[in-house]
Formats: sequence, structure tokens, C-alpha cells
Amino acid sequence: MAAGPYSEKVMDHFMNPRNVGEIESADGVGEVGNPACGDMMRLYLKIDEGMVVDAKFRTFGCGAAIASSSMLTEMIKGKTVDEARAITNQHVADALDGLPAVKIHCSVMAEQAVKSALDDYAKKHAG
Amino acid sequence: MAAGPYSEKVMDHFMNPRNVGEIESADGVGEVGNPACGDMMRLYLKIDEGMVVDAKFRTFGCGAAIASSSMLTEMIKGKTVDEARAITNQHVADALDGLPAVKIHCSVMAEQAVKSALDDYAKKHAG
Amino acid sequence: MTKAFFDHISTTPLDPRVFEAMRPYFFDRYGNPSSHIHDQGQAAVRAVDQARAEVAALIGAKAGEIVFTSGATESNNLAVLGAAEGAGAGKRRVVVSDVEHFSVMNALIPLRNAGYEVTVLPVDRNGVVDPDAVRKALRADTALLSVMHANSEIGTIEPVGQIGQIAKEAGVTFHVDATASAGHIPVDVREIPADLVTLSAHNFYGPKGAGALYLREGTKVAPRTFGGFQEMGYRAGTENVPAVVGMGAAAILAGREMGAWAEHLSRLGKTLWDGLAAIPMLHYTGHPSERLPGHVSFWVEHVEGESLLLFLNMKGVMAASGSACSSNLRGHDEEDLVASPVLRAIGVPSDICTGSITFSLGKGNTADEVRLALDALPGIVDRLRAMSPTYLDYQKRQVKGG
Amino acid sequence: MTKAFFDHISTTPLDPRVFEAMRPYFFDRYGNPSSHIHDQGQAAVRAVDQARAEVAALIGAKAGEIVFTSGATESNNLAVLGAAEGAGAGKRRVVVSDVEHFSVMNALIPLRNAGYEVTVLPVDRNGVVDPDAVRKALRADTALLSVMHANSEIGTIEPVGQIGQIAKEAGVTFHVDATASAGHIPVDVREIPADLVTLSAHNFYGPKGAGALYLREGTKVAPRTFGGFQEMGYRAGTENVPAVVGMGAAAILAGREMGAWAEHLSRLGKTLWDGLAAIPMLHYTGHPSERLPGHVSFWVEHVEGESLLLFLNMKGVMAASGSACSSNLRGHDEEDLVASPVLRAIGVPSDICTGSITFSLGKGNTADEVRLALDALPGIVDRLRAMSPTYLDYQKRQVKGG
Ligand SMILES: Cc1ncc(COP(=O)(O)O)c(C=O)c1O
Ligand SMILES: Cc1ncc(COP(=O)(O)O)c(C=O)c1O
Repeated sequence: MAAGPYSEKVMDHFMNPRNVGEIESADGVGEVGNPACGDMMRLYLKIDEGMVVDAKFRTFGCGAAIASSSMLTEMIKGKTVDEARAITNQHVADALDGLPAVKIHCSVMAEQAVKSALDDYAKKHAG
Repeated sequence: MAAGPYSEKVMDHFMNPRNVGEIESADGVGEVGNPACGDMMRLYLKIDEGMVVDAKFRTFGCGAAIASSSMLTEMIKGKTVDEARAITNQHVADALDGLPAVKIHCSVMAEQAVKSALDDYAKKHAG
Repeated sequence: MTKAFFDHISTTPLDPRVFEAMRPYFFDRYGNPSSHIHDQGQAAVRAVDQARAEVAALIGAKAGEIVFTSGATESNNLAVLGAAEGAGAGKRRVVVSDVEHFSVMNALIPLRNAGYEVTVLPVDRNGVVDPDAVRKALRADTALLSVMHANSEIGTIEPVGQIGQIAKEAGVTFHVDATASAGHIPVDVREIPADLVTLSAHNFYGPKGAGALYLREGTKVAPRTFGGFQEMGYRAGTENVPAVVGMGAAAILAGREMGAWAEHLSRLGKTLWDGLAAIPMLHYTGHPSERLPGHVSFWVEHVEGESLLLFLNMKGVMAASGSACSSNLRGHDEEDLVASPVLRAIGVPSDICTGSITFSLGKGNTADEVRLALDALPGIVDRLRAMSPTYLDYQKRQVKGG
Repeated sequence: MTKAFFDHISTTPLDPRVFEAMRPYFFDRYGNPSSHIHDQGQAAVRAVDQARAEVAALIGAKAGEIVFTSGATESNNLAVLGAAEGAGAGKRRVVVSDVEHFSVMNALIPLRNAGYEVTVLPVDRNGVVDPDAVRKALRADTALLSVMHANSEIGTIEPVGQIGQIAKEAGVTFHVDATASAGHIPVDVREIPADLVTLSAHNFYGPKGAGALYLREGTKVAPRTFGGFQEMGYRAGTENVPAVVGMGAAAILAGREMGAWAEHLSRLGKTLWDGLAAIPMLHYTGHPSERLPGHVSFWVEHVEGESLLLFLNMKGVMAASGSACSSNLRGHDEEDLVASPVLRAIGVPSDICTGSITFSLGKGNTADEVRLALDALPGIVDRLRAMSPTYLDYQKRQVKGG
């Protein structure tokens, strides 16, 4: 049942988001966006031997922002750090069967969130 | 049955115009208007002892022009020359229960026609 | 009394199938497309999108090239004024034919006031624009060329394919007012190289209140309505959803059935045309063959047009004098008092031409209705001539001459 | 599933009685008023004239003061741009409130480009324009003052009677956008000294595709549509006869029934308003008492508006985020990404305000429908907050603080 301006995939991930939550003592945390702009995404990663073994998020934002976050966590779990870093907003949007033009920035936010979290991980594990 | 943009009175005089025709050897003939402008009216008067005893017209023009001509002839028959000359376009329009604003010129033409015919009469009988 | 409507060029009755397509959008699906967050709004979005594709299909366009408006006048205004503004600095000339509708012609007033130079292309006695004259008129600083597809008053179809080719070569934006033709004869933007095309739903059995402007991809047009972001930014304001849906439905029907309609209309039109030949001193107007199906136009010496039409109406026959808009009784005097600009353009002498008569047949007309008109006309003409001083003079001249 | 439509500010369902009034004009009486020479055209003329009188009666105007348009956007554009142009040389200033609709605000763009000076009047936190600020802003060279009657997003009713008096004393043309108020609360030009008033049929149970602009006798407005001589020269283009007839019918109904509607709406609105108090950190917007009946608007801390509305829709509850036009997903990015300009105008901090929610009730809504909304809302708010990083931070701050 696709209602609203979104694809059924978006609606599914919006209504039943996967991996909502926090990871205590996460290996990497990324935060992008700003509630004043309407969206904010916080991504927690658990990384083990170069693999994303767990991902959780908390997002404040529109349907596309929540769905992008949910889809992103699904996509990166089980991927290597390098594979995760290679994920683009287009991959996220495609996996959601597309986003309305004005909502593309939500998938961009997802891409930035994973990069930000991986940067945080790299920084923490730089030593 | 008022159809079209006109009052029932206009339609009656348009559909059943009174006094259409010519008066052979009329005492006064007036002609106003121009077919290029869409209307032309020719008025024939028979005048006896300062009285309009007969009036006939031929008009080329729209419904309002024909109705104004018809009404005019009805109005002037039996009037003195002075009374006929005093008829204004407003009298004609009122007698027709009004004319649309853009058709007022038709009643003006009627007023001019009677003045023109009376001028002709005056000229012919000046001697 | 039998009534026969022969004024389809002014407007057409709604096809009942179009009405059925519209009906749900008055009741169950009344949403505003801008409120697309909920089901009602989404239903409206889908309806407008679908109608856009349907209208596009009628003229061989892409859905994204169709902007819905409130009607042909708005489309023509947007095309002329929007394209002139959109053309940018340095392009300050506009070229139009001499037989364009008022909604093109009068849109030139603000352009002239703003310093634009306007070139008006003459037409021949059949009302046809000469492509060579177009070629000569177009220059590097020409912002827009506007030539209508078919003339509503005299029925002539312009060679817009050829003219469009010339405009294309000259790099000039080309607008075609297809109000009178679309839905009646093929209008295909893959064959007519027009950049802008005006369409009007109520002229092809669709509802009043919906028009469209085709904008070929890449054509620059400045919007003229400011507000919300509807119609890809070209036209603000809540979409008239039922009317837009109706325009889509009418486009489908026209695309499917216009061939059959045209055949029917041409047959009836020929009966009318042939029958009119019995009336002395009647002059047909417009091109004898390159004309809208079922469109018969003429003028009659010594007979004023309005009187003729009033008498016809009394007999149940509804026809019109040229463009509906030029005959607005409630309008300014001047428009009413001068002969039709289109007749002037085709060189009809104004001292004997006294009114253009247009019979525009519709798909619902019958042979009996045409017969009604043909039966009524001679008597009306005689009656009016008998009242006319000019006819009297003419007869006297004939007697003298003979 | 029960469905409850609470977005009547974006559009209203057509009243079936209005539809019945319109129906003949789709079928038997399909004429074009400009073709008034025959019966079909005459029927259309009479219909439009009657509708004009009916719409005039709703606002205490004379029939000749009503110009029909395609809708509120066109009316607002005509009022703002037409009055600015009509004011003549030397009057190059326009004053508007900070909470006008896009169709007023964006009409200022071409004016600014043409060198007009625009003064925007601030509003207080209830969204009310201060009459004293109006007094100070008006000058001899002010071409126009535009203040809306009721705000669609926050429901506030502006003191347009008082403001109009000030404009009148200053000799400044006063435009009131009554799109959201007309047909719902009294709008009477004998009491509100406005020179121009915008009305929209689809906002009071009439059809889409018909709006009107009231022009007080003597008000100078330059037309913006060029073509035939319809609507006394103020608006070219074939009239949308069925829609205009529908607007007349809707005006009659509203005039007769708006009191009863308002009572019903106020009662339901109060239930909704009171019920919302159970949701923590929910902030009502707009004036607490001087507001449209049945209009309830608010924002919720830590809850983004679109998400809330999508979840509500899934529960069958259709509400909106502020003005329908400001939430056009298919529009330009910017409009979507910034907080509502109206919330900004009333001083809601943008870092905690994340979406304006508007419930606009209609005469068909029931207490059960309101219950449906009240039952759904707390769970949705909880769910979205549970997902929100800002709410998490807030809770942690609370814990620390406590
Ligand atoms: C060729 C042409 N273009 C444009 C128009 C304007 O159409 P509307 O009055 O429906 O806006 C007309 C109307 O008669 C027309 O004949
Ligand atoms: C106050 C106000 N004015 C004008 C408009 C524009 O109305 P429309 O989109 O019907 O032209 C709206 C629409 O939401 C509105 O709320």
C-alpha cells in the first residue's frame, strides 16, 4: 500500500524502520544534519576486523530521511569498512526504489552519515 | 419570448418592424449611418400642416438598429414637426425598454435620422 | 422546436464520457494535489499526472512538456508574454499573423508598451499566411513567431508545419494557437516544429476551465502567475482537478475518434456549403479546401450579420459571427462597430461586408439540423434585404443598368 | 477503515447541492457567454450574471463589483499586480503583512524587479498584524496594502476592519485575501473597508476553477489577461460557466448556513484542541480565540511534521502542514527545506520547530473522526520521538538536570 508521495519501499522502511536505536560504546558515531533544517541523522557502528557487524540509527526527519537511514543500516551491515564507505546516495535511493527529486538530500544525508561514522571510527582507531 | 441580448420590446420591433418601406414623393427624407460601420437608416416623412402624418423607413443594421427605426416611426407619427424634433435617443431607448450599452448608438442614429429628415423637409419648404 | 447548435467554434457540449471521467473528482476524490501528504492529495496528484500524459499523447508530446492553464486565453498570454520575457535582453521583436485571436493580438499591447517591435504578417484572400513572408520577417532579434493553426472565424488551416520549419532554421521560438484545431484535426509536435502550442479543452468536447500550453523541452518561458509551485513553476494556483481530468479524457476520445468525427462533419459541412450556393450574393470566406471539417463561413451582401443571426436563432438555428470574443455585445463599443479584423485581413471591402457568419458543426449535428438551417436562410436573407436601403439602391441601379 | 479529512483549508469537498446547480451547465446549457446572439449563449450570460449577484450578496457587494477569475491565486495576482500598475506613476510602494500567502508574496517579485519598494509588516506571536504598524507604514506614495483576512496555516483572523479604516484614511488601496475566511465567517465589504477582496469557491464547498476578485467601485486595477472583452475587461477568456455557477450556489449556501457550520466546527475544534493538551511539548499556533472555526494548528517538539502527517494518513487521518502550497514536494527544494515562513513570522525558533501541523475541520466532519485523530496522535508522537536523536539528547539533559 503505497500512500503518500513515496514508493512502497520507502513507506515500508518509514513505517517499520530497521535498526532504530543506539549502540553503547559504538566504534564509530556519525551525525549529520540539523533539526532547524528539518533533518538530523545519527548513526552508530559496531566494527569488528574491518567489518560493519552492527549499525543502528536515530533520525529526526521526514519519511525519506527515516527510510534512508533504515535502508542504509541494512545495506552496510556485513560490509567491509571500504565497501561501506563506497556507498553513495544513489545506491540508497535506488535501494528504496527512488526518492522524489526534492527528497534526494535525504539519501545524501545517509551517505554523509556513514562517511562521518567511519571517519570517527578511523580517528578513534588511528593509534 | 425575449431571446438574444435584447428586451422583448426590441425583439418584437425587430421581428415585426412597423412602417418598413418607402414614401413616394416624401416631404422629408433623412439618411444616417454607413453600411461600412454596420448600420444605415433611411427615414421618409409625409408632413401635412406641420404634422407628421406618415413615416416609413428602410434600415440596414443590427437588431437594435431595426427596432430603433421601427419604434421611431411609431413615435413620430401624429406628432407635430416640433414634437418630432424634440425626440431624443433616450426616448427611443426607453420606449424599447432599454438597449444594451454598446447599442445605444442605434437609438442615436434614430434621433439623427428624424432630425435629418426634418432638416430636409425644412429646406424643401423653405421657400 | 428543433434546435440546432452550429457554434461549436465558440464552445462544444461536454461529451458524456468526459463527464463520467470527471465526476469522481467532484465527490470522492476532491483533494488538492499540493496536499500530497495524504491519500486525498495523492489521488489528485495521480489524476493530474495521468491527464498530463493523456493530453501529451494527443499531440505527440511528452507529459513533462504540458502545462495546464485555465484556458486558451491564458495559454496564449503565457506563450506570447512569457516567451517574449523568456527570450531575454536583445530579443525585442515579435512576429504574428494578421488573423490571430484577440488573446494573441491583445497580448501585444503590453509588449508594444514595453518597447517591443511587432511585425504583423499579411494573409492572402483565403486567410493563408505566406511562408516566404515569414522567412523575410524573422531576424536574429526576433523573440517569437505566433501563427495559429486554424482560424475560428473563417476556418482556414495555416501551413504551420512549413512555417515552423522556417522558424526552426531561423532559431526563432514558434507558438501555434491550436485552440480551434486540436482534437479536430491532427496536431503533432513531431511534425509541426512548434515550441509552444495552445490547447483548449472546451473546444473539443471537454470542460471549460482547462487549457494547456505545450512547451517543447528547452523552451524558455517566464511564468505570469505567482504563488505556489504548481505546474513545474509555470503556473501557480490550485489545479482545477476535475477540469484537468476532463481535458485528459477528452484528449483520449479525440485521439481515438477524430477521424470519424471529421468524416461526419465534412459530409454535413458539404451539404451546408452546397445548399448556401442558392443564396445570391453570398460569399464564402476562408480557404476552400484547407479548412476545418464542418466549418462553413461566409458573408452576404446587403445583410447585416447580427440581424441574420437573430432571425436564425428564432428559427432554432444557432450560428455565430466570427470569433465569439469579437462579438461581445457587452464589450467596448469599438470592437462591435468595426467589421471583423479577420475579414479586413482577407481584404473583404468593408462597405459591402457587413458581418461574417460562421457555422461550425459538431459531432452531434445531424443532416436534419443542416436542412433546418438551409430552409431558414433564404427567407431571412430576403426579409432583411427587403428592409435594407442599400439593397433598394442596388436594385435601382440594376434596373437602370439593365 | 474510517477516513477523516481534516485538510479543508487546502480544499473542500463539493456540496452536492452545488453540484446539482452546476450540472445543467455541463449538458443542456453549455453555451459560451460571448456567443450571446443565440439561446445557448444567452443562457450562459444569464447564468454568469446570476452567479455574480450571488457572490456579491455573500460579501455585501454589488454584482458589478465582482470579477470572476480561475481561483484565489489569480485573484491575488490581479489585486497586487493590477492595483500596483493601476495606481499610476509616483505610487511605487507596496505594504504587505509577513504572513501573506505565496500568491501575494511571490507577486511581489516582479514588483521588486520593477523597482517597487516593499514593506513587510511584522506580526505578533499570535500572528496578528498591529494596526499601529500599518498606520506608520502607509504613505502618500503607497500603491497598495495587502493583509489577509484569515491565515490558512495558523487560523488567525486579522483585524482587517480596523486596518481598512486606517488605509481608507490614508487613501491607500486595501486588498484583503479572504480565501480562507469567505464562506466560513462573515466577510462584508460594508463593514471591512477593503477595495479589493479575494474569494475562492473551492475553499467553501464550491468547485475548483472559480475564484473572484471584489473591486470596490472606482478602484483602479490594470488587467493582466489580454484577449476578448469578458468580465468587464478585467479578465479575458471564456468564462468557466459551470464553475462560476457553482461558486454562486456555494455562496448562497454559505450565506445561509455558515452560522450553523461555524457552531458545529467550533464544537469539534474545541474537542480536538482540548484533547491535544495531553501531548507533552505540543505548542498551539495562532490566536487562541480570534481564529477560524474548526481550525486547530500546532507544532510538536522533537517531531518532524511530515513524518507525523504520514503516520496520521496511515491511520486514515488527513491533516496538513501549513499551507498546501508551501509543502509542495514536487516543488523547488528550498521551499521544502526551510521551516514555514509563517512560523518564522510568529517567532517560533527554527531549531526546535520542525513542522507546522494544521487540522482544518469541515462541515462534514464528525466527533468520531476527531476521536480517531486524538486516539492516533499520542502513539505517533511517541514513536517518532523514540526514533529522534534530539529527543534522546533532551531526555539525557533532563536526567542530568533532575
Ligand atoms: C483561435 C482561438 N484562440 C484562443 C481563443 C480563446 O479561448 P478562450 O476564450 O476559451 O480562452 C479562441 C476563442 O474563441 C480562439 O478561437
Ligand atoms: C490564504 C490563501 N490565499 C490564496 C491561496 C491560493 O489559492 P489557490 O491555490 O486555490 O489559487 C491559498 C491556498 O492555499 C490560501 O490559503
